[in-house]
Amino acid sequence: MTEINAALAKSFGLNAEEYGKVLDIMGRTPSLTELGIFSVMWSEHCSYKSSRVWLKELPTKAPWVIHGPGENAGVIDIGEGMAAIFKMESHNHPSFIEPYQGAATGVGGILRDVFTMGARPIANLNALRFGDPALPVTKRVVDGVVRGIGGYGNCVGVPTVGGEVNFHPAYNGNPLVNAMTVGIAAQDKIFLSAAAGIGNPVVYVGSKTGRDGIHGATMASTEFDAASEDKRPTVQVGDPFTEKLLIEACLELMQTDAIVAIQDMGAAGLTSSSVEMAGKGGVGIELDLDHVPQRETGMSAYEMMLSESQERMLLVLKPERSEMARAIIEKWDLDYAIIGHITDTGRIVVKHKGIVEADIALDPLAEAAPLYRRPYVETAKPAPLGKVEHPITLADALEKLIGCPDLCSRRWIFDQYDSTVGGQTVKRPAQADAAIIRLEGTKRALAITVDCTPRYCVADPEAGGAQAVAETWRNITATGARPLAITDNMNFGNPEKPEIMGQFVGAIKGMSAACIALDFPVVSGNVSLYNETEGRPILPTPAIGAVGVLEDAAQAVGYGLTSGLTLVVIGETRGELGRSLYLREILGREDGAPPAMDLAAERKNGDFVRAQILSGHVSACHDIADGGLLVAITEMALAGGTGVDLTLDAGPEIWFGEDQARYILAVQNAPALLAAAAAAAIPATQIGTSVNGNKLTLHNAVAISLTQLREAHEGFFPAWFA
Amino acid sequence: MPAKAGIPSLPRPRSPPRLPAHESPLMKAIVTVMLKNGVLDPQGKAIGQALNNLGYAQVGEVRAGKIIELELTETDPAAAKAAAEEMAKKLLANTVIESFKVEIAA
Amino acid sequence: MPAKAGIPSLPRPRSPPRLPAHESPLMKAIVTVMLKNGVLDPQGKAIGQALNNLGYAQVGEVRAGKIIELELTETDPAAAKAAAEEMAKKLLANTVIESFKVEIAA
Amino acid sequence: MMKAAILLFPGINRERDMQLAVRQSFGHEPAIVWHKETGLPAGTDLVIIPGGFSFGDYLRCGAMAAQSPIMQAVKTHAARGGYVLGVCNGFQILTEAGILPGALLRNAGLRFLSMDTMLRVGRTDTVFTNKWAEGDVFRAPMAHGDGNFTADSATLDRLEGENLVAFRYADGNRNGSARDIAGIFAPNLRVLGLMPHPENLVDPLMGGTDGKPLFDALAAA
Ligand SMILES: Nc1ncnc2c1ncn2[C@@H]1O[C@H](COP(=O)(O)OP(=O)(O)O)[C@@H](O)[C@H]1O
Ligand SMILES: [Mg+2]
Repeated sequence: MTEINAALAKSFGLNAEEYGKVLDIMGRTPSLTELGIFSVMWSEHCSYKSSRVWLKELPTKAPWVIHGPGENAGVIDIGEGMAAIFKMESHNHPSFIEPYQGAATGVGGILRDVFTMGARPIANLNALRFGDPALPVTKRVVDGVVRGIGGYGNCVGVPTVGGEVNFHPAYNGNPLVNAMTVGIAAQDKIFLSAAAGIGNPVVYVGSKTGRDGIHGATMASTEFDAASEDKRPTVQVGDPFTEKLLIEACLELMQTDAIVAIQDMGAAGLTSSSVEMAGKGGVGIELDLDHVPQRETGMSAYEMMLSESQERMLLVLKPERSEMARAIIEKWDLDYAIIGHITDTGRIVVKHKGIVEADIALDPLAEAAPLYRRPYVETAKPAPLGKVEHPITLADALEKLIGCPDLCSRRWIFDQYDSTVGGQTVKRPAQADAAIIRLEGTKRALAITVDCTPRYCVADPEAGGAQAVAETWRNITATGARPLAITDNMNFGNPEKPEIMGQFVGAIKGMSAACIALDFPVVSGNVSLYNETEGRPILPTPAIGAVGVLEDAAQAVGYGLTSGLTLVVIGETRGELGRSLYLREILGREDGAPPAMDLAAERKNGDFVRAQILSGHVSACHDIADGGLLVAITEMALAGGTGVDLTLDAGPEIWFGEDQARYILAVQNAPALLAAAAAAAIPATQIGTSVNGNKLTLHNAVAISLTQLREAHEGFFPAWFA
Repeated sequence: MPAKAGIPSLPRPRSPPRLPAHESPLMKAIVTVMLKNGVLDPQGKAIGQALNNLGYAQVGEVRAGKIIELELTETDPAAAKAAAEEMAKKLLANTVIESFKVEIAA
Repeated sequence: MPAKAGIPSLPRPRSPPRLPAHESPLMKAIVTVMLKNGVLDPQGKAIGQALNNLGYAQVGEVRAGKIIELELTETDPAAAKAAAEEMAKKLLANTVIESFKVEIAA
Repeated sequence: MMKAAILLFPGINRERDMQLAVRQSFGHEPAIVWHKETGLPAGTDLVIIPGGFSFGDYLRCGAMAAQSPIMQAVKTHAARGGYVLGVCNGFQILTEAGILPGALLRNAGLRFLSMDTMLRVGRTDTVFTNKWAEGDVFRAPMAHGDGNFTADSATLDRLEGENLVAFRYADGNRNGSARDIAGIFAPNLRVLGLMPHPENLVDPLMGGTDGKPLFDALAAA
C-alpha cells in the first residue's frame, strides 16, 4: 500500500504548501484517489495557477460574444441565429514523445471541446513550431505531427483549412502543436457543462477507459528532461473513427431534450469533467466506478479517475430520457453507462467495489486551488537596429527568402490534409489570407486564421503579443470579412523563472491593447507552460486563432493575381528590418527591435481595406507580414501565375522591412482607390502592375523568372522529405 | 453507491452476448495477411529503402503485412482454425490482392 | 496476380550497393510488431466488432499488428537476428507504444 | 427523374457533400439509408456510396462496410441493372463487395493526397458521362490515402478492351494507379466507381463547377 505523504504529493506535482492545503481541506490524510484528484485539479494545466491572474486582464466582451472564456469553447453571434464556437489547444509534450499520436489526440481533444457545446465542427487549423530543420529529429517530428493531424482530421471528416509553421532552434526539444477547431450551432441550442437536477443520472458515453495518459495533465505542467522518457506509458492513442461516431451521436442526442449538461473528458478525464460539472452547477456528484466501461482488467479507482483515455464524454441527463439516449448512443456502437448521479451535498463522492475511495468538498477544491502572482521581470526593450550592409542583390535575397523554411510553401503539409470535405470550403490553404468556409444553407461564410510571430515576441513580448492579434485581424480583413473574436494558446517556458513570467505578462499586455483597439475580444484559450528542455525555454509563443464573418461568401477575395491590375500598398512603409526574416536569413542576425505597433493605424487601415473589398473594388488583397513587401508581392504573383512589373524604386529596407498595418490591393481603378485613401488620410502608394507573363520585374529592370521563384518556394519540403 | 432506484446498475451486454468466462476456454488464432507475390508493396519497398539508407546494406526485399490475433471461445483447435479461415476469407483478407495463413495457439 | 510487365518485382538496391546474389546467401527475418498491452488498439477493436456483427460470436478480444519480412544477406542466424532486432528498435517498431518480436527463417 | 439513395456507413463523412450535389442537380433531396437496413427505399434508381472512412478503414478501406447488411440489397440492385455510384471510400466499398473488380492499395507515396487533379473522360454513352465529350478533361479534388487502383493484368486488359475505364488521371498519376485509372464502370455501364470527388466542385464558390456534369447527367436520366 502506497504511503500518502508530502513526498508522494511532490511526485504528483504538489509542493509542500499545496499539500498542506490538501490536509487542511480534508482534515485527514487523503486517500490515494483523493490525492490524485487534488493533484490534477491543481496542476497548472487544469488550475491555471500561474496564469489566471493575468488572463483576467484580457478583454472578453463585445455585443456579439455569447460565451466568453470559462466554457469548453468560446461562442459568438455570427448572424441569422447562428453561433460560431471555437477554441485552440496545445498538445506540445505528447507530440514530442510520440509525434503522430500526440498530434492526433490533440486534434481529437479540441474537436470534443467544440462539439460538446452542440456545434458541428466545420474547420480545423493548426499552429506548429519545430526545431532546427537540420536536425534529424526535427524531420521525424514534422513527419509524425503532419501525419497525425491528417490521420485524425481526415478520418473524422472535418476539413483542415489553415495553419502556420515556424522553425527555430529554440523549439528543438520542445515542438509546439496547437490545434484549433471551429464549429457552428444554432444560438438557441448551445449546451453547457453546469450540472443540475438532484438525482439526475450521470452518464458516460464513448470509448472504454484504459490506463492511458495517467498524469498527463500533471506532465503537461512540468519541464522536460531526459527522465521524461520514462513517463512514456502516458502516451494515448487516438481513435478518430470512434470520435466521428461520438460527434454524430452527440449531435443526434442534442436534437432531443435529454441533455441537462455535457462535458468532454479531456485532461484529467473523469476527475476534471465530474468536478467541473458539479462545481459549476453548485451541486454534488456521486460516482460508482464499478459501472465505468473498462478496457483493462483490475483498474483501481485512482487509475479510472485519472485516466486520459480519449473519445469519452460525461453527460447529465433527464432521467426520463435516459433510455432514449441509450438507444441513440448504442445505435452509433458507443458505450453508454450510467455511472452515478447528481446530489445536493456539494461533494464529490467516488465509490468502487463498495468502498468510498474519495469524498471531497467541491467548493474548497475549486476555491483553495493555488493561485500564484509569480514574480516577473519585464523584458528589456531591445536596442533598435542600426544601419546594416546588404551583401547580395535584391533578386538573390528574394529567391533565398521565398524558399527559406519559414517562408516557403506549406503545400507539402496541406496536401496531406483533406481541406474540402463538407463541401463548404470557399478558400483553401494558400488562396487567401484566411480560410473561407461557407455556412451551409446560407450565403454567409466564416474567415478563419491562426498567427503568431515568436521572433518578435522574444525581443519585445508586448509588441509581439499585440502583433499576433493584429496579424490575425489583418488576415481576416484582407479577405473582406469582419473580424469578430479570437482564441489564444499561450505557449511559454517555466513560469517560476521571473524572466519567463515577464514574457507572459508582456504578451498579455500587448494582446489586451490590440484586442481593445481592434474590438476583438478573447473568447477562449489555453495556456501551456514549462515548455523547456534542459532549462532552455522556447520562444514565447502566444498563438492566436481568429474568426470573422462575411455576409456574402461571394465577396471574399484571395491573394492570387490576375493580369492587368494595379498594385497599391495601403499603410506606411518605413523600412524596419529589426527582427525581420531578411535580417535572419540573409544577414544571419536575430537582433534589433521588432516593427513598431501602431494600433490606431492598424484599425484605420484595415477598416478602409475591408470597405474597399466589400464595395467590390478589389480583385486581390494580401497582408504584408513575414518577409515584407516583395515577398508578399511574390506570393500574389505565384498564387495567380501572373507576372508583375514593379515601378517603386527602393532598397532592401523598403522591400523586406516588416512594418505592420499594411496590405497590398490589386485593383482595376487605381486613381479611385488612391483618391479614396487620400480622402480618408490613409497612406497609399502605387507600386506597379500585374502583367501577362512569367517574370517579376524590379524597378531597375532586373527580371526574375517566376518559374525560378516557384521552384525555390515549392522546393524546401519536398526536397527535405525526398 | 447503493444502487439508486431507477438506475440500472450494470451496462447491458452488447451484441452478441458472449459466454461467461468459465464456460469459454480461450484459444488464439493468429491470422497473417500478406500481399500476394507480384502485387506491388509500396510500404515494404519504402521500409527497405529506409533501412538501406540507415546503412543496413544487408537488407534486400522487404514485404509488409498484417497480423490479426483473435481470441476465440473454442475448445477444438481444428474448429477454431476452420472458423478463423472463414473469417479471413470473408473479411480479414482481400483475396484479390492478399494471401493469408492461420495458426492456432492454445 | 501475374507480375505486370514493367513493374520490377524487387525494389532496386539503393546505396550502399549489395553483393551480387551468388555471394549473398539469403536469410529471412520476420519482425512482428504489436501494440503494447494496455495501449488502445482501435483497429483490433473495430475488427472484433465487425466479426461479432458478422455473427462470429466466438470472437473475443482482437489485436491487430504488423508483420515485416526482411530478406537479409547474412549467413549467421544469430547475426541476422541481432541486426533485425536493431532495425526493429530503430525503425520498424515505435517502441513508445509497440513491442516487437524477431524470428529467423532460413 | 431518378430517385437517389445515399448510403450511410459509420465513418462515412462526405454524405453531406453528396447530398448537396444531388440536391442541386436533381432538385430534390436524396434518401439517406443507414447501413443496417436490409432493403433500399422502394423505387430507388440510383444508389450512391459517398466518401469517408467507413469503420475507420481500420482493416482495409471499405472492407468492413462491404459486409454491412445493406450491401446485400445493393448487390441485388446492381444485378438487376440498377444504377450505383461509388466515390472514394464508396469505390473501395464496391471493389471490396466484388461489385467492381480490382482493389485500391495505399498510395504509392504512402501519403494522403489532398489536391485537385485532372481527369480525362473515357466513353460518353453512359448515364454518368453523357454531358461530357469523349476526351474531355475536367478538374476534381481528390482526398485519399488508398487510391492506388490495382488488378491483375488480365483484368486490366479486359477493362481497357471492353472500354470500361471511366476516367484516367490526365495530369500525372500521383497515387500509382495501374494504367492511370481513376474510375471504372461495370460491364453494363450502370455501376461507376471513382476515387476523386466531382461532388466537391459543383458550385462556383467551391472553386468551380467541373464536377456538375456528372450529377446533371444523372438527373436527366
Ligand atoms: N500547419 C498548417 N496546416 C494547414 N495549412 C497551413 C499550415 N501552415 C500553413 N498553412 C497554410 O499555408 C498558407 C501559407 O501559410 P503562411 O505563409 O503562414 O500564411 P500567411 O503568412 O499568409 O498567414 C496559408 O493558407 C496557411 O493557412
Ligand atoms: Mg502567417
